[in-house]
Amino acid sequence: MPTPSESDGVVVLHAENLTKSFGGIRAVDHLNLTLARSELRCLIGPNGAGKSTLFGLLSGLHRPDTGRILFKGEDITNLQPFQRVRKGLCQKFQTTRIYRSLTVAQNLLIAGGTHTSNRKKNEKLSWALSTLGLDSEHEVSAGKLSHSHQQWLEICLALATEPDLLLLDEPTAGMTPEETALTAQFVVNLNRQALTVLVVEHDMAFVRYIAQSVTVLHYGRIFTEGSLDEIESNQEVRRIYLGES
Amino acid sequence: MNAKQCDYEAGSTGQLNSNPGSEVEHLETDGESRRSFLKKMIVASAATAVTGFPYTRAQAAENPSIKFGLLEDRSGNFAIFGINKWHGTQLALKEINEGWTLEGGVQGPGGPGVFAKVAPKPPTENIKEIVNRGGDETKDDTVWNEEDEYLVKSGENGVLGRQLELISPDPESDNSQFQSLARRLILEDKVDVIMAGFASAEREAIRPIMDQNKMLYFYNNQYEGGVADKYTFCTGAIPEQQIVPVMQYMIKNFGPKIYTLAADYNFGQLSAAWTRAMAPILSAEVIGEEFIPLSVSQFASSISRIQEAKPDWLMMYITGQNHSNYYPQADAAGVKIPMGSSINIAQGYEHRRFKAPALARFHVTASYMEEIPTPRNRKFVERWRKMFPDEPYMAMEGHSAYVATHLYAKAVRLAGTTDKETVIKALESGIGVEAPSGWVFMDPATHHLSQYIRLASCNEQHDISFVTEWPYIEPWWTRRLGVNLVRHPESKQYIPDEDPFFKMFKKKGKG
Amino acid sequence: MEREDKRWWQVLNGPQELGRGRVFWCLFTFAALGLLAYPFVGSVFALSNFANFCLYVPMGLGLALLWGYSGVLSFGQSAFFAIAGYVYGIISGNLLDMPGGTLLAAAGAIAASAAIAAAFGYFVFYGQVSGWIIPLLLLVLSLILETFMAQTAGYQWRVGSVLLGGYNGMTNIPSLQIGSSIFGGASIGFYYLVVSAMLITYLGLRLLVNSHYGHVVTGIRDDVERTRMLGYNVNLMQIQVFVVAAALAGLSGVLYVSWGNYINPSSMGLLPATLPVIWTAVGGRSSLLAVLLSTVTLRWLADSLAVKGGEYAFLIMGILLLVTMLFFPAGIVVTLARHWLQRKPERRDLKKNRAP
Amino acid sequence: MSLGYLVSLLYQYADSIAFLLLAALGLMIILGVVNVINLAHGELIMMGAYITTLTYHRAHLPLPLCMALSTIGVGLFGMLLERFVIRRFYDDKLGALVATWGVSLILSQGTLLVFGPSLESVPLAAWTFSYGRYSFGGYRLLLFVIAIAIVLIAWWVFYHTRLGVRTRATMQNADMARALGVNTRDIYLLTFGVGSALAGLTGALYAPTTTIVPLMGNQFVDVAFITVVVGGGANPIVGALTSAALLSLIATPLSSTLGTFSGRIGLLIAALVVIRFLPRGISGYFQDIRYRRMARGVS
Repeated sequence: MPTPSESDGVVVLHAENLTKSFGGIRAVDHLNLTLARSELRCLIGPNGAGKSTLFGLLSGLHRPDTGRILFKGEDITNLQPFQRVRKGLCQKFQTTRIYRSLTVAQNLLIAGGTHTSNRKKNEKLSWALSTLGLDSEHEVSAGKLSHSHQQWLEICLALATEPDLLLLDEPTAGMTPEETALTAQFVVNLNRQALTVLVVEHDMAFVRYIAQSVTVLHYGRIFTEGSLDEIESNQEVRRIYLGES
Repeated sequence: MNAKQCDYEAGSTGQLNSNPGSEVEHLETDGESRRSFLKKMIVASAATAVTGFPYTRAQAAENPSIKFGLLEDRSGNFAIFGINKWHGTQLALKEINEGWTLEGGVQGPGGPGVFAKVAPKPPTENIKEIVNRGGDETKDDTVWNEEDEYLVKSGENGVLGRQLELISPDPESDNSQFQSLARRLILEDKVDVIMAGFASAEREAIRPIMDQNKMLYFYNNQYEGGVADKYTFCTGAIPEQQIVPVMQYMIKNFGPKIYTLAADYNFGQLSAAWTRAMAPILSAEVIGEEFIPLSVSQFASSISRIQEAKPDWLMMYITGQNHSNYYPQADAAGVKIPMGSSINIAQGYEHRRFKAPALARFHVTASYMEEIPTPRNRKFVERWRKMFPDEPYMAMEGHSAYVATHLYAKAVRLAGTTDKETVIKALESGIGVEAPSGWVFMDPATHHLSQYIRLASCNEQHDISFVTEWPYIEPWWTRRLGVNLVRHPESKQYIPDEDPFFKMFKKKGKG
Repeated sequence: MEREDKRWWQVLNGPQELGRGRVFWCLFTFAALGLLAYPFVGSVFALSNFANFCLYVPMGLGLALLWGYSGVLSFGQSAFFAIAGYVYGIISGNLLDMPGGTLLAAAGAIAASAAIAAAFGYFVFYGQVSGWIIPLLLLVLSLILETFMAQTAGYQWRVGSVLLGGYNGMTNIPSLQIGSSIFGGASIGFYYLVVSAMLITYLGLRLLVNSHYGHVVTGIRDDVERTRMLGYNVNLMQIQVFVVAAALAGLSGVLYVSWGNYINPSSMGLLPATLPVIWTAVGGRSSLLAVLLSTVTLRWLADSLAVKGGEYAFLIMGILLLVTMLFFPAGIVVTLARHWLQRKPERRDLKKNRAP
Repeated sequence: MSLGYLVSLLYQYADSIAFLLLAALGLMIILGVVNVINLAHGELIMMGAYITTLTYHRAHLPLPLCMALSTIGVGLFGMLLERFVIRRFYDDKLGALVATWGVSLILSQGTLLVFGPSLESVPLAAWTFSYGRYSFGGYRLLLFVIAIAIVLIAWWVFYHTRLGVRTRATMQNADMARALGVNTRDIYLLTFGVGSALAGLTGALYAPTTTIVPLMGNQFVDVAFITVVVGGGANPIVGALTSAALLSLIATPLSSTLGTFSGRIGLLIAALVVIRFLPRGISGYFQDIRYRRMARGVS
């Protein structure tokens, strides 16, 4: 069991009073969220709790109806998604989004954008590629990779943008237990390299493996926050999330 | 064009204009060459009389054919007109190759008519005088004593013992296709003459290429007039032959208040300018005019504007398949105003395509229509239908193409060669033929035909009757501007804005 | 320095285009030399005609970049082609006596096409309209321009000393002139001009699509959101690509008026608007080389059909287009090339040149 | 401005709405449901006019029957087109655009080769009535009535039949509809058939008022495209009606006072302006408003 890395208490992300409605349904409802540097946070909640919408708001795919988002102390509420990425906030989508018709190398070439202008080596990325075994698949068309490798490739694409905060939306969906474990280990190790990570995940095994702190979302609001043990022992959470009465 | 390019282009031997500095010498050369044409013609006919057909036929087998380039649209927007013209040329070529020709020939300096002298001085008289002189209508058949037989034996199969070979790619109503095919005909097929184009845009696209390559070019189409080009001969009717006569008739019979409905492009705008300028001379007034973009096909608002203006008659310069929808729509809306025009019906046979009475009360001045009731035209129609039984209608432009082809053959026979400069001289020698429509004469100064014009009127049953006719209207307008291609070769298209008289009647604005 | 050269070569030989490796470049050089040597054997007409086919290649390649690589279909390339033709005619007609006037006119014409594309692109790409609207809107825009230009007959429509000419078109446009040599439609100089424009455009675009920028453009085609979420200003890049494609169409327009000395509004009509799309689709929009080949071949085919088949030309073009879209959705040249490459084992030198 | 002028303006307005509606409705329904732009739409209209004209002249059937035959014939042709061409392009919209362009070239040029450059048109009973100095065509008003009736029928089918519910479900989310047991393939096939049948009907209705030539479809498609772009595909029926009404409102006074050219340009500029501010067209804008109102209802 890895020990949680120390967060130094500096706030990386601070969202306050976020609200977003779609077609009459309030997906995110006056939500407040704060992430400290080097924190590894898990976001859980039943279907429709607003997890993906929250991610969309943070990455800039959606504009909030109310509220604001501060990233590294800067108000990014009105920034375009690409501007947020350049500031160091990158997302892996829920459904795998990679360039299927291009090779792995081309995928990485695109991701290693010009905005990360310093020519020095992206050590996190090369570490990630070798850890995940993608470096031997450079010339393979991304669409032909196995499912787990596609998921990993997308994480690597995000890493190629040299983020300070990584948003992972269900990184282990559809993986075998072995692959899930490998992914979990990878995420934890990534976090140890001083990268703030926010994960949405259903797989409780995965959550149990990595989580330092867990936030439970319900009907677009934060239901409760705490360590995994606290959450798991919380009867209310069991009721709404695990369906136990 | 650059000198380098000229090296590739078909050179010419008839350098008659090698010394443009001296006018006198120039004229002498002119006269000399014309005399030699006449002589050649006499010699040629004598030879035919003596030796008869076997000789020429044997010669035809050895001699290379005369290459006849034709670019008419057989697909695309203008196919409906182009196919008709294509057929007209084919018919004429078949006749020429089988030993027939249209009666006629050089009429001596001047030919019939007041201005039809070779190299005349441009008239400087008052335009009203010319208008009056240009358009004396007549129904007296005795003035022009027409023979029934106008297609006569030429004495040889083909021309100069050579068959005419048709080379006719399809330019598909596409201007750039016209350009590349024109170059192909000139540079690759090395044709001796090119006849090409329906729309004025098509003509303007290839005319510079014809000039660069000194290629003899026939444009066989009714159009807005004004082309003055040494290498171009126009055999279609032009505004002075159509607009002025139809206006005279309409004003006399229906009244002086005119409303013009014109297509919003060169032909429509220039024709409308003619109407505006001629109206005061003919004591009439244009009380409204509207220009319709070519893509418009719905006319509810135009119809209401016309009804509001209450004109005595309508001057129609609308063209193309979209615009012809006006007629059924106006008819359905109960518009019963008489109409005059220079193109509709004669060109696009709307009276056959639309059910009666959409085109009732329509009047058009035409150089030809299938319905012309003369015996000679019936024979022409018979020959055409025999060759092309499915032809929906024999329109004005098909006839122009037919006449132009015969005219060219006649000029080549006269010149004794297919050399372009010499054939141009022959065409400028005052040459005329008995066309199915009547006598036509190539005006040397302007390279346009003096035409036999009839005014066709369409009744409730869409039957055509010819209410009046002008047996000989000359192309006087560009001559009025000083155009004389025999003396001053040039290459441009004049527009009415360049005539000080027309400038007085400029369009005030749109709408 | 040597290292730089090698990388430049690597980019040119990159994976974003058919035809890589030593054999391909040998063939390519051979073909290019053949084109350069053609004037020594071809007739004047053959040269002029071939130049006429090739002058459309930049427009076709521009559309390949726009549609095949960045995923934006355009029915408006012919409008940019015609705009450049008109602007060239206006400027060169007014600068007849100025040395280098035609070059200035060419630059102005291409700039005008690019500027109009930039303005249009700003509206469309920042408005984030759906994909199918852009081609329709461009078609509508072409038709506006055609309607407008068709009614500009007469003296009141004139820029400086040049008449716009209405539906009959603008006539007597001077050919391009550099120093004392004039690049008229039937000259060897024009042939070389067109062939070099074609080859330079091809190689330039090949460099572009294999560069990092080109990869990102392809990324936009495959997944707009993903690319945006990798930190790229997708809208701006789409505009840039759109402008490049318009400028290339403009280049073709300038070459066209230099060849024919004439332009008229029907160049912006419905049919010319779709021709570049046909060339691009039939060859294979995902490969520049395929589009280059299909543009020249289809121009040649259209010409031969006009000469021989007459009225069947459009029918055959339509059938060709439909069959291609049904059975070779990636394009005929691309499908055949892939088929051929798959059967062949991958070459060693290809592996050496893979992207970093 | 007299009362007669106003009546005339109203008549022109109705006439223009009818033209835009009939030209665009089929195209728009196909766009809304099948999500494909059919560039051969104009040729389908041409086909309708040809079938009407040919059956009228060669089979000597009464005109309304000829028109019904065109509607059915073109509808069936549309279904064949869907089955053998369009179906392959459901995941490649731009491909469908290009493929249907090929179809349109084949249809128009094939017609030219088979039937020649033009056909004699169908006669039209001249019902006219007049008001003041103006006289009007009754057939044009009939066209307006038919256009509105078609919209009403389409609306009823869309909102009050099982088929309509399934179609709407397919429009909203095809995967979900499939999961709920809707045969979306059949829905697409049927929709394409209906859209084509409407094109055929348009051709049949306008056959007595236009020239019967192979390229006659072009006069319909450019205005149809504008109407579709302005209307948007979110709700084809609302989109077509509002778009036709709006565009006619702009074009009619312009052509009536300043001339047809201004009306034309006005139409085109209106399309550009609408697309800038309502990228999903009028119906897309309405959809957004409705969602927003629903959102307010929840809170």
